[in-house]
Amino acid sequence: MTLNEQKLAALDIQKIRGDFPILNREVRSGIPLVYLDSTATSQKPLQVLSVMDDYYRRSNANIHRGIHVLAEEATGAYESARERIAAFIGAATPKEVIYTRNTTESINLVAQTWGRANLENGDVVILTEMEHHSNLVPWQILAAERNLRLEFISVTPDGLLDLESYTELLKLDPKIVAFTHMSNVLGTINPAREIIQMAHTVGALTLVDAAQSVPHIPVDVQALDCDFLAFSGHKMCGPTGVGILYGRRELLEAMPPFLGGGEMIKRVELRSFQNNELPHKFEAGTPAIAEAIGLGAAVDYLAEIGMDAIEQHEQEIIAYALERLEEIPGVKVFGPEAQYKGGVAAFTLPEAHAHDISQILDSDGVAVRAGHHCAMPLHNKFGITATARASFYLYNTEEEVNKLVDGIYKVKKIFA
Amino acid sequence: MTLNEQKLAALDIQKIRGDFPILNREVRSGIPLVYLDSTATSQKPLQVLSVMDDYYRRSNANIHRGIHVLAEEATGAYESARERIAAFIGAATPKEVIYTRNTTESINLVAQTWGRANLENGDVVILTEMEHHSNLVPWQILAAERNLRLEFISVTPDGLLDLESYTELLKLDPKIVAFTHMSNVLGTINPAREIIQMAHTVGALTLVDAAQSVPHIPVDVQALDCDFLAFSGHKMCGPTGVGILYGRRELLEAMPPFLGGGEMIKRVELRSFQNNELPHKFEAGTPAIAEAIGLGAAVDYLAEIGMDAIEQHEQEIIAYALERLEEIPGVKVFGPEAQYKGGVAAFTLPEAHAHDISQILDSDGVAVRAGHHCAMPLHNKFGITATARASFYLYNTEEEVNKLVDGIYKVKKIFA
Amino acid sequence: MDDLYRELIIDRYKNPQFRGELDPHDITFEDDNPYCGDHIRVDVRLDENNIVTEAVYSGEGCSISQASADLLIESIHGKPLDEVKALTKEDVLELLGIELGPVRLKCALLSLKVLKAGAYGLGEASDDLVT
Amino acid sequence: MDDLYRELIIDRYKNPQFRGELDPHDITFEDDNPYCGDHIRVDVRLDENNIVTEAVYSGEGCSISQASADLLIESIHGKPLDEVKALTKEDVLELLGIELGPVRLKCALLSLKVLKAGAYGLGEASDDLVT
Ligand SMILES: Cc1ncc(COP(=O)(O)O)c(C=O)c1O
Ligand SMILES: Cc1ncc(COP(=O)(O)O)c(C=O)c1O
Repeated sequence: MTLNEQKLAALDIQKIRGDFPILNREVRSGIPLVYLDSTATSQKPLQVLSVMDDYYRRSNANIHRGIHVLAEEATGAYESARERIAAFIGAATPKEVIYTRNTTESINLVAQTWGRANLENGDVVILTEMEHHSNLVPWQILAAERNLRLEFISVTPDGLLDLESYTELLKLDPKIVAFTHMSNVLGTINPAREIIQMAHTVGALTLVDAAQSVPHIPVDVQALDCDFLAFSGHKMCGPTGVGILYGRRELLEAMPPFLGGGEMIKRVELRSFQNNELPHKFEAGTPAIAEAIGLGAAVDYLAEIGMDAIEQHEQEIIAYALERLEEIPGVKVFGPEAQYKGGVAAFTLPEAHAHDISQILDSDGVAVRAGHHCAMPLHNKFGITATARASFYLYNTEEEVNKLVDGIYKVKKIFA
Repeated sequence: MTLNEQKLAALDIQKIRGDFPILNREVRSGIPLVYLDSTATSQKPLQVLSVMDDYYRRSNANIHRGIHVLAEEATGAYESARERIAAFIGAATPKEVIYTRNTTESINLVAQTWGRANLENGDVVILTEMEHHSNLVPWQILAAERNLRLEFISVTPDGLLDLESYTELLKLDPKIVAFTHMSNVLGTINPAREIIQMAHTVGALTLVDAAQSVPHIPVDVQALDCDFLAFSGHKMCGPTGVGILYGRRELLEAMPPFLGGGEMIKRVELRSFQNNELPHKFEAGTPAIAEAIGLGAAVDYLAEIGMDAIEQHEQEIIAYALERLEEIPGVKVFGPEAQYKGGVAAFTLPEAHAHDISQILDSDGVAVRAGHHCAMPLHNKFGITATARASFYLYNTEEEVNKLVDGIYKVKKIFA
Repeated sequence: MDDLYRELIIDRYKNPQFRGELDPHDITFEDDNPYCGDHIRVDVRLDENNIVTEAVYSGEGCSISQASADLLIESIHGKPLDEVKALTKEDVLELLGIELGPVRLKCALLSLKVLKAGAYGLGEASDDLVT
Repeated sequence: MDDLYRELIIDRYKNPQFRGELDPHDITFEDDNPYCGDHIRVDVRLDENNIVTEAVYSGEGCSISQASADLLIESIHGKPLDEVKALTKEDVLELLGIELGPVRLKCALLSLKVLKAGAYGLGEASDDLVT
């Protein structure tokens, strides 16, 4: 153990890294992968891959309607995953946990069902300037259809939400406040509990975009007291193709259905239908069965390691990364100090574009993302079009941060 | 080779069965699985499972925006799968192939985008009495919202579409005719080409629910000349969590977007956005990447064996199954003669309910489905609430049909 | 399997004891199992102390759903309404005397769900009544 | 990598030869790469025979997008408009002299897409122009 590794005592990193087969990959001969792009999507441990593979090799069947052994096993595994996911986020009942494709679909579901049923001409929806496109465009579509007024909590120069601007906006009698729990660019962890309480004071509902928080920090929907919360499986060690919408039961019960088809009905005649009960009411057609089961395994994996320990590990690694990045002449990291943020460092260099940084880092196996990270308005706000973004997860080490830093020096040399 | 096996010369069944690990499973000690439920969902060959597993172990990354090796590989694999799927169904360009979750979402996408943009008060939509709920409820939802008139091509007592009733309905100046290519209960393969031509004659568009046809018979969208076509990956040797909407390019280009978020945009400001190009315009958020790649592998697998050979095999096995089932006193099989149908046999027994049939068959490892198979109106039409359904795919054998028949005799004995 | 098709179940399915409808009734409720189309209606008469004096069921479905309805309805005769409201999934499984997977469980519990929704005077039945 | 960062590309990125805007112009068009926010605008002047007499580009982006724009614009001077319309992906890759993965390819081809959309007088640019 080096000194740096000792500091990261929260997790047994070498053991964890052993769970992720991709981390042994050489991206080119002799050049191992240094994966610093978990904010885009996380890697998957064997514990998740083998559950899915095993499902397909042993139990694969369509669910809920079959009486044979496979269908009973598949139904049991699918619903048991829902129960464990509900427990992971502290939902009062698994009925409040709806399987979707991803965070984006979860948010669209709310906008298109709750939104269409409850918002009309002139109603105010509060968002923030640091939202991912997935928590902007669904509301823009609805706003155009219903003539809604979208207002935005502003972002301070250090990348925090300006709660004074929020206090002002609350005077507009908003119907819903939809905000990101953790920014995928700035890394900022927003004071969700406080934002929600303030919204509830004026009678507004709240939707939390938890795409970046549920994977990285402990989240309890009852403690937050949020009304809706959305996240994606693929960012939290789970497979692609599955996400979650949490919603308070009374709200979900009152909402019209989203998509129509099999599973979501109780009774169908040629010209009419009756909804099924929660959660099935919102799950039309054959769902992502293997993926839901995989997400159940991901939640087991994360819970076993402990979200507190994961948070602490990322806290340590981002503090180290910021320290090292700030040593490099010209590097500008966006977002607040380490104590207000999770494991995300988006940065620019004066001499090279983010794409070029990413490309040159890639030549040393260091995978970072470059671009607007689906947050164009936030980039506009900071007067830039693109940043390079290194992001960290439970499997990253300080050694990898060092490789990132070495790579940035190489970029500087090439573009000198 | 027994005599019966020789007749099934279209496919090398033993070799094919070796590709499907689940077919070696014993559902209980000493009792091998006889999987006759492929209409609900098909089993998956190793060729598909290993492509997905490999993706997660080697190349997993978010797509389209990353410059690092993994992201380039993931993007390449995802888009290459789209190209092969487009080729498999004869689409003019991969841009006409939209990844969705399943058939159900594909149909909802059309109803909610094309439908909302083009249908209004009093407009007529033609469906059929043999539709799956997934091709009923999306139109019912739209009909309630827009005050549309839904009309239904009737089903004859032998389970064929009554084209005379269709001719009458076409006089109502319908805007769209949405129908199933192959019934998941009756097995009927409808004359899609003719139905589409007739619709086009009166200027109506067409949507083909190909959930059961694309997996089982050769389908060419340009030969059919359909406007939209929907199917699911999980019914055609692919994974859960991915489906396809095919649409004619001009139509897709004119349609408003479906869900809003990342990927589907070209440019976003706080209060407005510009759509991305096809096909991304309809793919909001991180898609089912591994699943799309898996579906690409499934299409390769099916194409390699040959859809003609698969069709012929199912033709032979359904003919044999009908012959054997009709020997059993009291068994009533729904749907037309073998020559008009694919590998689906839904039946009833006077003495036992479909659930009980299925349960007793299951005790011998024979997996069939029991219920209304998401086609309640069709069951109502035939005056029943439930059928037991055996369905066949490329891996099924006449031996398995024999086990089904033996099991039905056992049911008769228990309920005698 | 043998277990699942105990003589009792087949017997009650073929020779139900409590099939029928009551008119007038103090309680009536009906509902479907959305996954298979099984349907059960329950009619109950109470005396002035809210004790069940007569109860029957009707509808259609598999042997498990019908036999469990028959056994359940039998068991509530002479019971106070409060006890009916307090019936659980375990009570029905005990009457049936078999183990069931998640799908078949829905068949077995449909009658209890309908009975309890009626007993509580609910507008809609919910799975919560039987979990 | 060394390959990707050929001296030519770094050089054109740092010292572009054809940056600017033209007003008046005969052709102008601009578009974004939706995946990264790169932006390119192209302005072209033609003579009476539809030969390119002057052309420049502006916008921002990475070394690949800017260098390829610079090289592309250089290459069209003196060319008839019809030849500009006929330019392909391969032409640009030849100018750059490197191989690119699918994501980086979009950077390299943005200027061609913009140029061709302008040359054809289209309302919107499409990837079809560069495939
Ligand atoms: C004819 C038909 N249409 C639609 C569907 C719905 O497919 P999915 O559940 O995959 O959306 C099915 C499958 O159950 C089907 O058989
Ligand atoms: C904050 C935030 N919201 C929403 C999303 C969208 O997630 P998905 O693409 O899985 O729908 C992301 C991920 O890119 C994100 O970081």
